[in-house]
Amino acid sequence: MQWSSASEFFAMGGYGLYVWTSFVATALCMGWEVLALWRRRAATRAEQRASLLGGADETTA
Amino acid sequence: MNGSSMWEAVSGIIRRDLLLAMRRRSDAAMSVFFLVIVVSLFPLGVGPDPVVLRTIGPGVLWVAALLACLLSLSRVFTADYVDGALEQMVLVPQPLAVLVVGKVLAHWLISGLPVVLLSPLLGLQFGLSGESLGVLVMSLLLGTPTLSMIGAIGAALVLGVRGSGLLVALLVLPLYVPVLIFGAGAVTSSMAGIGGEANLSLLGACLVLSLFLAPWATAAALRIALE
Amino acid sequence: MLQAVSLRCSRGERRLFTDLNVKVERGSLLAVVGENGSGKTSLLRIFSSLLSPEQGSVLWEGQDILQLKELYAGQLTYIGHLNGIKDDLTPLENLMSAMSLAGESCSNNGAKEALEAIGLKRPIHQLPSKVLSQGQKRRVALARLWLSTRPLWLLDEPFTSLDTAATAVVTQRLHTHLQRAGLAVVVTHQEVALPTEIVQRLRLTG
Amino acid sequence: MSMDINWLKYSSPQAFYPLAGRLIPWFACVVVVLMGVGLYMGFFVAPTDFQQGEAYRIIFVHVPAAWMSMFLYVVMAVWAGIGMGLNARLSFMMAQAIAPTGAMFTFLALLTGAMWGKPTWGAWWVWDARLTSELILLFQYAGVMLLRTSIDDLRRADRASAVFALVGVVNVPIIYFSVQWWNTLHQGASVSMATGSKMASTMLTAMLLMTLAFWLYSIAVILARVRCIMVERESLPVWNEKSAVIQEAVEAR
Repeated sequence: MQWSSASEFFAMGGYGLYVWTSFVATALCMGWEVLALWRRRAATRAEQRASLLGGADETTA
Repeated sequence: MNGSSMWEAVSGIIRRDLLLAMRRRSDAAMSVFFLVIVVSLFPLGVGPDPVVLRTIGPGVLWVAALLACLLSLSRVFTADYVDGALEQMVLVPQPLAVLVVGKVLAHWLISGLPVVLLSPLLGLQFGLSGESLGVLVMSLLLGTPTLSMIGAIGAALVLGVRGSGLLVALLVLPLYVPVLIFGAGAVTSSMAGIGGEANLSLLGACLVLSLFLAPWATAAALRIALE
Repeated sequence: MLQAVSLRCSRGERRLFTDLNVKVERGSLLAVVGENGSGKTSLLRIFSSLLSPEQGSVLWEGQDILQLKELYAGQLTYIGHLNGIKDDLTPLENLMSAMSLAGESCSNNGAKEALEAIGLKRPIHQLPSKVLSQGQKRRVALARLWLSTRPLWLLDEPFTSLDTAATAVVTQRLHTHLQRAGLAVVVTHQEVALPTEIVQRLRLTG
Repeated sequence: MSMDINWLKYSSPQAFYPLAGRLIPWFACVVVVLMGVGLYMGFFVAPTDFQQGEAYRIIFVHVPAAWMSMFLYVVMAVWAGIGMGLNARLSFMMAQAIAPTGAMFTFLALLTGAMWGKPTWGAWWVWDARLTSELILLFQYAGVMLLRTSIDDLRRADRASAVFALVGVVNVPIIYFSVQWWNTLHQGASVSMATGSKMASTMLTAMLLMTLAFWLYSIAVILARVRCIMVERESLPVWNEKSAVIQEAVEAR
């Protein structure tokens, strides 16, 4: 372990801005992508379910 | 399907397109005017310092030539696509890729060759020396057919697509980068006294590569566009 | 012989036809009829190999046309609903360049005779095509039929914007073609005035 | 069990859809573990670089992102090629699903590259062969996606973007070579990305772990996206009677 304190860790030897911008940007991009896909999947499922239930209603009626 | 009938079909296409260009001379003149205007804008923008102009000259001339080529791309296939001549071209008993070469060659003769012929005059505006002017013409002579070949792929891909003018630029410009680098590089290195031969031979390699690959891609794209 | 084997075709979301089987023998004509949007043109484009079917295949003399490629193109004359006419060229130039592109070069006189056969008089031959009427442009496109030596003709609405006289002339030309053991597939919403025994009708319901 | 598994079976969308659905959670779990270990090693085990100080730690995202950006483009082109060759819908859908993730990694590689370049070279951007090729790669991803969205007919969109993806695969190495050539001409700007320093083995391990994590992340995300694309395209609820959707639907009643 080379960090003696949390503030030293966040400072990254003076390069904190560059290092953390890179890591945070990567995390944000990935998180955003996963979230967007999650929503897209929810939308497709809702559509599927709607069409399925619609079909089922017709057969039971 | 022998060589002579293939040649007949290709030369038929070239003759027809040249005849059409003769009937509509303004189209061919447009890319030349565009080139002259763009190139003339640069000294007005960066100032008349001859040293600066000589430094940026090769790049400016090449970028302008590249944009002139890009501007004329929509003319390669669009008219044929709209009036149905393209369907007939696809249904010819010759490989479509071979006909594409004829089509692109005709396009280059109409809008590429004038650019090459005019370039020494424009080079003088930027204070290029005699030898560099020769290299400039040579580089454009090898480079502009490559630009037409590559551009034909993009032109075929966006046929009948909305916003095709901008889209073709986005597709084709990344593919133009190597030609631009070698072309402008040839002139720059001849000005620096290294001689442009190495860059010129690389341009030649690009031309050969594009001659072999681009017609197939263009033919595939045309078939896709017509489905 | 031209044969379609269990063809299926969709455009976008819409299913146009499935399991379509049809056979066209030499000396006979297939008239494809149906409402707008029922897939007539798509079928003709599949026959021409411009469009590849979703399923099934088209056979020419027993061989798949997608395998025959250019060899098949050498067997057919296709006239789509677009004329393929250049506005800046004269009818004569248009006809001659179309023929040389198709690999069936013709003489100046041959082209003039073909244009006359379909009712375009000599003075018209030298005008730019942009001054012609729709019907006249259609005639320029159809004039290729008088020069074509190909056994298979694929015509998309050939009689559109033609007057009765021209329609009769084209029908007569089709008849001659069939009598010489040719084949034709014609998409049309009009009746083709040919003897019923050589005309096969295919109705697409969409 | 013989090795004679019928792989072709999974090439049909109906079989692929549930298979992909089962695989995604596993990939997601492994990604979380690998990233955790990789980040721990990168920040707490790997030593400080004696030349670049702590700034070098950017490579733990930069290099994996750059590798993935190029690798995914090649994979996309391969799927596009298979799609063109075999006329397989699933291949085109895979190519479509790969493009956004590839573009994202390309963007990240450029961004983190700038973040690394500023402290080490003193400039956000240099016209180095790798950076330029990466930039062009981003343009090509954009081209593939824009071409697809501008064409309404799905079949044509698939095939046209496949042709462009394949053309681009030839282009990128040529650009790399040409910029390198160009840089040797302009001696002044010559900058080499190789740090020259020997990499500590812990650094390398951390970087490889992160690369593996990014790779599996890509697979998971792409599989999830291809599933969405399948449903959107086919717009039918008949993938598989066992599919969870139907169970949900039945339960909802």
